[in-house]
Order: sequence, then structure tokens, then C-alpha cells
Amino acid sequence: MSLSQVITRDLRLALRQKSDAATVVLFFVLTAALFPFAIGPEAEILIRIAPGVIWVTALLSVLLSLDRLFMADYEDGTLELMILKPLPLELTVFGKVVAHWLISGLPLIVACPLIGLLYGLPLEGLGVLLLALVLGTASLSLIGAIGAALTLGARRGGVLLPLLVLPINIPILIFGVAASDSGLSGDPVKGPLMILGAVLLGMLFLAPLAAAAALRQAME
Amino acid sequence: MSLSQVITRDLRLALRQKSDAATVVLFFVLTAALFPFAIGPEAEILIRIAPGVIWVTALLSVLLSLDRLFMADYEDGTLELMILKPLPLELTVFGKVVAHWLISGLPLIVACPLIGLLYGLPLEGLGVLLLALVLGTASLSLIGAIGAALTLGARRGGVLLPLLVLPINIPILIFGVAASDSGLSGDPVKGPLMILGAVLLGMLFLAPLAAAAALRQAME
Amino acid sequence: MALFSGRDLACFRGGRQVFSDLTFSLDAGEALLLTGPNGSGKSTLLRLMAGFLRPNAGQMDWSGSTVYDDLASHQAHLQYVGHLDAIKGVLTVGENLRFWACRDASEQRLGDALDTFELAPLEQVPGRLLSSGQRRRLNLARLIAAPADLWLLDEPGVGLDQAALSALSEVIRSHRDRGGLVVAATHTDLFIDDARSLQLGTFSASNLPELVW
Amino acid sequence: MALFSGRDLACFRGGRQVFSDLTFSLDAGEALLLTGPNGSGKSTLLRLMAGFLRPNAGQMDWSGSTVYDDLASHQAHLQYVGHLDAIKGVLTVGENLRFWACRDASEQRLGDALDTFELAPLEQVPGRLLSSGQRRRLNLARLIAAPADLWLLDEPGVGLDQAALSALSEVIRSHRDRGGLVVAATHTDLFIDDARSLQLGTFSASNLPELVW
Amino acid sequence: MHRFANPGRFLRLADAILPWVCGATVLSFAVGLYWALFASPADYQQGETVRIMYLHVPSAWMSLFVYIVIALAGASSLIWRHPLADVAAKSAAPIGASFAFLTLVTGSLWGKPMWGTWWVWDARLTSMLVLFFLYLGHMALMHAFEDQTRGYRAAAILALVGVINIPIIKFSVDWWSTLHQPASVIRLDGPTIDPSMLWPLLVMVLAFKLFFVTLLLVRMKSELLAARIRALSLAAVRTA
Ligand code: HEM
Ligand SMILES: Nc1ncnc2c1ncn2[C@@H]1O[C@H](COP(=O)(O)OP(=O)(O)OP(=O)(O)O)[C@@H](O)[C@H]1O
Ligand SMILES: Nc1ncnc2c1ncn2[C@@H]1O[C@H](COP(=O)(O)OP(=O)(O)OP(=O)(O)O)[C@@H](O)[C@H]1O
Ligand SMILES: [Mg+2]
Ligand SMILES: [Mg+2]
Repeated sequence: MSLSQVITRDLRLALRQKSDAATVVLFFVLTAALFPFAIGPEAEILIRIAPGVIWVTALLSVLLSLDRLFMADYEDGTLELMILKPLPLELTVFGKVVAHWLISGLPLIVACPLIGLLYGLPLEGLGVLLLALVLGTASLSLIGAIGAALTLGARRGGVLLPLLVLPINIPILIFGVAASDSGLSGDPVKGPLMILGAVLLGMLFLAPLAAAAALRQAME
Repeated sequence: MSLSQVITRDLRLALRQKSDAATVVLFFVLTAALFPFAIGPEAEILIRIAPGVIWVTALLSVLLSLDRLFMADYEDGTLELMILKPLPLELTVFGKVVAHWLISGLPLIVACPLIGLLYGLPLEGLGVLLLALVLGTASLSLIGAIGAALTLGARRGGVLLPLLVLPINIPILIFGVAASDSGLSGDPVKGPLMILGAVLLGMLFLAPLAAAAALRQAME
Repeated sequence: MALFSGRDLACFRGGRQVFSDLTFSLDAGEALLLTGPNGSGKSTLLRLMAGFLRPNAGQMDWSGSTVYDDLASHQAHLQYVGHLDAIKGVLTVGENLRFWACRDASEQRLGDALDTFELAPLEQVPGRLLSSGQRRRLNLARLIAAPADLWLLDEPGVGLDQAALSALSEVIRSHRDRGGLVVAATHTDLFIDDARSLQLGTFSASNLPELVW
Repeated sequence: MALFSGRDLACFRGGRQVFSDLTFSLDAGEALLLTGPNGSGKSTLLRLMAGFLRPNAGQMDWSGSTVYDDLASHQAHLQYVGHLDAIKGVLTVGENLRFWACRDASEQRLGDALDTFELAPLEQVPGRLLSSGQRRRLNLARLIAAPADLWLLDEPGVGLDQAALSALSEVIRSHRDRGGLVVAATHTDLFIDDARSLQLGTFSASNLPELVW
Repeated sequence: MHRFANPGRFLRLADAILPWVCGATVLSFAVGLYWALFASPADYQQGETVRIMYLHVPSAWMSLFVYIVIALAGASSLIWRHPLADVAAKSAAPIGASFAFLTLVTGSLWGKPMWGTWWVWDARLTSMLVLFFLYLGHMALMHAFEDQTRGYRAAAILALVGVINIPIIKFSVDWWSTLHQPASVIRLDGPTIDPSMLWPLLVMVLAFKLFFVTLLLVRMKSELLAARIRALSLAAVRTA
């Protein structure tokens, strides 16, 4: 069992059951398309709230899909066997997050221009929005993985995930929206993008460690 | 096994694991609280979008919790045994939906004034909002139950539920927001509330039938 | 005429024929043991008898009338114990059992069910703490808590210790004495006297399921 | 000095003591059979040996050094077959097995693993179509696909037909001939020659687990 | 094999009428397209872009029509367990979804020059978007199970629930958009459509109907043949 095996296996599982990839994107698109029904079709308001809606829905989509990141493997005993394997659990976790992001984060970003179209966003600023989403969703996936691992063992798992993860994600949300807003209005975007990048770097290091520790705990 | 037994059992399960009830409310509150971070703190905008945000988040919360309405019972074989029992499956389904609404819909409505506070909604109109939410979330639970039953055992369960159920929920969203808006601004609310009530009545009849039919064929 | 019988049954699963032209008949008090190698269709046949699956061909009768005319009433007089155990981890053993007991089950009967499979000391223990054999015993206790004419047992002996195994064979014996029917799939000896037996065929290599993703 | 040994082990689960003062020792080529009534702690002891659980007291050694000094390397030389089967329904039997095979496992070895448990004809079949015995056989095939010194088997005979059962005892025999160790919990005869045996105690009624929701 | 006896007759029937329907489709498209694109006048307001209408409006109508066909097929599948109804529903759904998609695409191509944006949250547009989602849901559910018959049954139940809801959705979306836009600048409906444009439109509508029938027959045929191949290979395995 090697890192690449972990990744390809998760990708293959997702492609075979197709659920993961499609869930996240569809959930994202449908939820984003739902807001106009609730808020009203006036173009000015929709443009005003579009980046916020896109970021919140992206955050929710990633979180919800993460919730079951380790669950299937935990329930059918795969996780036990993975722990027995020589590959460090940290790497296994990292592989699973990478696969998860490829399956759910990436399609979400690809679908984003569609939402832009529905909300009448100008095409020019979309590039920054997408870049910010790449950095943001990657961090969100990593943080979510910690939450998903922590909730495995805890009997009150379901509660914990949003409780743990949503507050940590608020900075990402704020800087993500800031970058997107600036991008759409043509203002400088370097600042918030740099911060998003820094958060991602930190999480790349921290999240596998924390998640692996939580998983070991959950096996007891 | 009687209807009341089905309800009390699901209530007891939920209270014992505590996760279900708490998850839904927490998800609702946290998500609604996320929007001000994403959209900015201007009071007029927040007040303007508050009913819409409350309804969309309520809809999502109900939907996400419903996703597993029958799943646990399906996976551990409880559903098989329930089918063997003399109680008509329609009633069993109805009982499970009632329990689910008591566990997740009701606390959500109780938590709603908190969100109102957060968004600076006037207290006077809140009554209508809550009444509309009672009617609306009950219909949402019933419709969601159809979706949950249809997707049981499906390869892409996760994707399907929102895809199937969100479009059908749009009328409830529209009339719910309309009633809440009118209530908050002091306009007459009878029209949309009546429609919400009518939808609920229709669903009380239709949903158990459709869901039970779907469950029977899921056992094959 | 037999109380419970099936004629020329055929069943496809996953696009592959599991068995065909299968015929059985059982009278009050009789037991039928299903044997055969892994994958030969024992579990499938039991699910068919329980009405979870419909046969692709053939016919099944209960006391002279075909079961598909009124599936619900057929299902009302059978008990099924399969691989899934329907045990909720947060409910105690007692609560788990009580839910499946029939409505008018006396405390006496419930106590009986617990005692038979030595679950009485575990009555207050939550389901998630049970060992594999204890879970299976809790499932078997359903047979006593909610009596039924026809028992469909899928590998009931799995995971049981000696004491539980002989309790099971004792329970089956007295069920049959009262005129009950038993169909059980098994690989091990269940110590059931003069049971009929039905040997299911071998899985043939060329009979691969159609691959559908 | 024994290759694998435990001294004065005690274990609590769900707030209850499952066993205490448990001592065992095994040398290369030896087999240890865990027996005892349901709930006596066989599965718990196996999970302890695999390092999933830590004992509340006592000590466990592998070739002289305690296993908790370097748990990962202890885990690298064992294989565990428990009640959960880790089979993914959408992957074929071959793909499922390949994932667990060791990195440098030759096709030859994989073919061997499949052949031993008569899974070769099922190689292309997706996991979700397997019967209960076929699932268990696929799990046992891991033992051959990824060789390890210590085999921890929790009721390996469950659900197996005669052919698979004798394949299992044959596989265990040749593993021991190569100096491998086997610890198996079982209620039925696994046909293992001159195995040591460890009888676990009875579940005592007064020893109820504390109720924790 | 009795299950396929009926489809066998259907296959023969389909083979007999397919050439005719196919020919009629080609013919009506030729007439309709020529009339619509060259022979009919340009609109005095919208100019040449009005010609998009000849694709847009028929496909809008067809997408609703096809959903009703699917719901009827679903009902007959649930009530009479008619195998052909399942096959019809499965074959029709992607066609209907394509019509809905075509409506959305032609509409937004039309909307860009007319309103200056690709998308407007107008009632009709929005209802069409929802209908498109309903189609997607139906198709996804149809293919979500290993066992095709489960997909058939689930999708049939969904189609019935959906068709009951379509009027409610339509009503609510209309209400929603009038609530927010009492005096809409966007008025699609021209009841005073000129006969010089009405006739080519009607021909195009006929062409779309025929096109649907042709596609449906072809898709049902291939679906049935695939099922038969599966059944035959199973039978072969059985005798082997
Ligand atoms: C994405 C954009 C659009 C969508 C989804 C859409 C959808 C529809 C639908 C569903 C219908 C059929 C309504 C009915 O039968 O009552 C329709 C008809 C029509 N649409 Fe559109 N539309 C779009 C854009 C446009 C634009 C930009 C125009 C021109 C300004 C336009 C002009 C018409 C006309 C003239 C009809 C026929 C009206 C009638 O039947 O009375 N549409 N459209
Ligand atoms: N859910 C399913 N869908 C499709 N095919 C299945 C399903 N379950 C089992 N099968 C197939 O049906 C055949 C019979 O399976 P079944 O579970 O009835 O065997 P069994 O006799 O109970 O075997 P075992 O002794 O291993 O329990 C197997 O070959 C299997 O591939
Ligand atoms: N996850 C758990 N948490 C807490 N207690 C547990 C857990 N699993 C088992 N137990 C308790 O530990 C005791 C021993 O269980 P174990 O599963 O080891 O028994 P076993 O000997 O394997 O029995 P069986 O023959 O039924 O498989 C049981 O009494 C059970 O109540
Ligand atoms: Mg079986
Ligand atoms: Mg055990």
C-alpha cells in the first residue's frame, strides 16, 4: 500500500460509485440556484450577495462531503487494516484528502462560472474568484479531515463536525470573499490571496498530523 | 409494533445518541450565522436577506438530516423486520417522519428567534415566520422522506437526494419566504399561509404512500 | 397437501441465475435444512421465502393459497433471522427485544426469551457493547418474544457457544412440537432431529454475474 | 524465550473488566486457540494483540522487546482477520485483494491467494455480489496475498463450506511449517494440529458494564 | 421469456413505422427550417434574432410534453407492470432533458442581444430551469441501481410525484416573479404573433414532435435489443 495506491483507490471508488463527485457539484449548483427564489430576482441584490453565497455554499458542500471521508472505511474495517500497514497513517490521511479534493473540490470550482452566469457576475473578475476558491477549498478539505477524524470515535459525532470546523473556517471565508470581491471590482487582490495561501501551507502540515492522531484514537 | 411504538423508539434513539437533534439545530444556526461574515455587516442588506437565508438554511438542514432517515434501519436490517410486521408500512413511514420532525424540525424553529436577533429582525413579525416554518418544515420532512426512500440502496445516494428533492421544494420556499416577508412588514399573510397549509395536507396524504412504495421495492 | 411449498422456483441475482426448478414442501412440525457450498443460494432462497425477493419463475404456496396474493399476511406469520442483526447500539438489550416482541407479549414471555439465550444478565446492557455471539443470541431471542409459525434462519449457529447452540436446538425442537415450521441454512451441525434437507447446487465458474457498474 | 508473549494482561471495555491476569506465550510455528463462551473476551484479546486496544495492565513482548515501544513495526508483521471485512462493493474481488497485497506481491502470489480459496472464478465479480461465505474467503485470501509472521484470526471458520474450511486448515498448517504464528478465536473445530489452547473465563452477571450512553 | 413476447411485437411494429416517421421528420424539418430561416420576415423590433424562436419555442413545448409522457409511462409501469412502459420512460428522459437544455441555451443566446445578459430570473426561464433539474433527477435515479428493475420502479414513482408538482412549481414561480416584478420589462408572450411567423412556427412544432417519436422509437429499440442480448447470453451460460 503506497500513497499513490491510496489516492488511486479512492478515486476509483468515487468514479465507480460516481456519487461523491457528482454530489458535491450538484449540491453546490442547486443550493446556489436556490437563493434567488428566497431572496428575489432583483439583479442588484443578487450581484451584491453572489460572492458571499458562492463561498458559503462552497464551504458547506466541502464540509458535508467530508463528513463521510473516513466513515465508510471505518465501518467496514478498512481503517483497521490500513493502520496495520507500514505506510504512515499521516500519509494515508493526506492521500485520502487529496483524492477527496480532486473528486469534490475541483468539480465545484469548474462549476463555479455557471453560478456566476446565473447571478450575472462579470466574466473578467472570475479568475480571481476561482483562484481564491482553489486555495480556500483545499484548506477547507484539510481542516474538514481533522473534524471528520475526530467525529469518528466520538459518539456525538454528527454534532461535532460543524461545531469544530465551521468557526475555524471563518477566516478562510472572510479572506476568500474579500479576494473575490476585490477581484470582481478590479481592486488589488494580493493581500487576501497571500493569506489564503499561508493558511493552506499551514494546514498541509498540521492537518494530516492531527487527523492521524484522531484516527488512532478512534480505533480503540 | 404500533405507530406510537415506532415514534417513541425513534425519539428514544435520537435522545440517546443526541447527535441527530443537536446536529440539525447547530447546522442551522451556524450556517445562518455564517452569512454576515460572507456578505458584510450592513444592516439593511442583512434585514433584506434574512427571511430568505433563514428559509434556505432551514430547507438545507431538514434535507441533510433526512438523508439518513431510513439508512440506519436499512443497513442494520431493521427495515426488513419492519416489513414483516403487520403494521402497514405507510404508517411506519409516517411515524418515522413525525419523530424526525419532532427531533429536528421543532428545535430548529425554536432556535429561529436567535437568528432573527442576529439579523436584527423586528420581533413583531416573528410569529408569522415561525408559523410558516412549522407548516413548511413539516412538508419538507414529508417530501424528503420520499426522496430518502427512493434513494435507499442507490449507488449515488448522496447526490440524488438533493437533486430529487430540491426542485420539488421550491414552492414551499417561495411561499414560506413570502409569508415571512409579509409578516415582517405587516402585510396580509393569509394567502401564502393557506397555500403552505394546503401543500402540507397534500403531502400528509401523498408522502407516506410514495415513500412506502419506494421502500418495498428497495428490499428486493 | 403441504402447509408451505414452492414449485419450480427460479431466481436471478445480479443478472445471474442462482437456482432454477427448485421445489420444496413442508408440513406442520417439519424442518428443512438448506446446505450447499458458499454462493449456492441458501440465503437467497430464505429471502425468497420471506417475501423480500420475488422469484423470476415458479410459485410459492402457504396452506393452499399462493403467498403473493396477500404477501403481508404471509409475512405476518413468519420470523426471519438473517445476517443483519437490527440491533441498535444505544438501546439496551431489553429495549431492543421489546420493540420486536408482539404487541401483547407478556413480561413473562420476554423474560423467557431472555432466559433461554442467557441474556437476562445483559438486559440493561446497551447493544453496542455486545460481543458477536451475544448479538446473535439477542436475534434468536426474537423467535420466542414474537412467536410465528414459520422460522427462517440464516446460519443461526454462527458465533454461538456450546450452551447457546444447545439452547437453540432445544428451542427449535419445542417449536416443531407445537407444529411450527423451520427452514435453516447452515454449514455446521444444528442438532435438529429428522429434518428434511435440501442440497443446493454448486456455483459454476461460467455462471458469472453480469458486470454492471 | 517465546517469540510472542503477554504477561498479566488486563482489559476493561465499556467500563467492565473483560479479563485480567491473562498470560500467554507463543513460539515460532505455534498456534494458540482462544475458546470460551460468548462475551468472554476472545475478540478483545485479539484486538489487543493487534495493537488496536491497549491493555489496562500487563505487558506484551515480541521477540524480547515490548511491542508498545514500536507499535507500528509490530503491526507491520501481523495480519488480522476480524468480523468486519473491509470489502468495497464497487471494486471487484481482484481489485479488493490487490489493494491489500503487499507492494511487491507477484501476480503469481495473488493468483495463489485466489486459487487457494476458490476465488479465481470470482475475480471479476464486484464485492457487493458476494455471499457471506465468499466474503469471508476473500478476507482469508489476504493472509496469502500479504504474508505476515503473526496471524490473528477472529472466528475464521464462520460461514465457510467444507472445502473452504479444509483449505483454511491447510493454509494454517503450511504457515506454521514456515515458522509462522497463529492465534485464532473459534467456537467450532478448525482442524489445527497440536495447538495450545487458552480458555477464557465466563461472563459473570455481577460484572455488568457501567451504562454509558 | 414471456416477458419479451410483447416487446417482440413492439419491435416488429417499430421497424415497420420507423422509416415513415423518419421520412416525415426530415421533410417537416426541411420545410420548417427553410420557412423559418429564409422565407419568414425578420421582426421589426428584434431583427434577425427572432429566428431563434423557431427552435426555442418548440423545444420549450416539447420538454413539458415529454415529461408528461414519462409520467404516464411511469403510471402504467406501476399499475400494469408493463415492461414497455419502463423502457419508454428510460428512453424518453434524455430526449426531454435535451429539449429543456436546448430551450435554456437558445433562450440565453436570445437573451444576450435582447436583454444584455445571458440569464434573467424571469418566471418562465426559471420554471424551465427547474424542469431541467427534474429531468436530471429522473435520469440519475433511473441509473442509480445495480438492478435495472429497481431503477425503473423508483424513477416511475419519482415521475408521478414530479408531475403532480409541476403545476405547483409553475404557479409558485409565476407568483414569485410577479411578486417581485409587477411591471416586467420582459414580455415574452406575444399573443399577437403575425401569421407569417405563426405558420413556420407550427411546422417546426410538428417537426419537433416527429423528431421526438423517431428518437424514442430508435432508443427503445436499442434498449430492448440490449436487454435481449443480456438475456440470451444468460441463457447460453445456463445451457453451457
Ligand atoms: C434562458 C432563457 C430562456 C428560457 C429558459 C426561456 C423559456 C421559454 C419557455 C419555457 C417558453 C414556453 C412558454 C409557454 O409555452 O408558455 C418560452 C417561449 C417563448 N420565449 Fe423564451 N426563454 C428564454 C429566453 C427568451 C428570450 C431572450 C426571448 C426573446 C426576447 C424569448 C422569447 C420567447 C417567445 C416569443 C416565446 C413564445 C411565447 C408564447 O408561446 O406565447 N425567450 N420560452
Ligand atoms: N445482493 C445481491 N445481488 C446480486 N447477487 C447476489 C446478491 N447477494 C448474493 N448474490 C449472488 O447470489 C449467489 C447466491 O448467494 P447467497 O448469498 O444466496 O449464497 P449462500 O448459499 O447463502 O452462500 P453462503 O454459504 O456463502 O452464505 C452468489 O453467487 C452471489 O454472487
Ligand atoms: N466495543 C466495545 N466496547 C465496550 N465493551 C465491549 C465492546 N465490545 C465488546 N465489549 C464487551 O467485552 C466483552 C467481551 O467481548 P468480546 O467481543 O471480546 O467477546 P468474545 O469472546 O469475542 O465473544 P463471542 O464469542 O460472542 O465473539 C463482552 O462482554 C462485551 O460486553
Ligand atoms: Mg448465506
Ligand atoms: Mg468475538
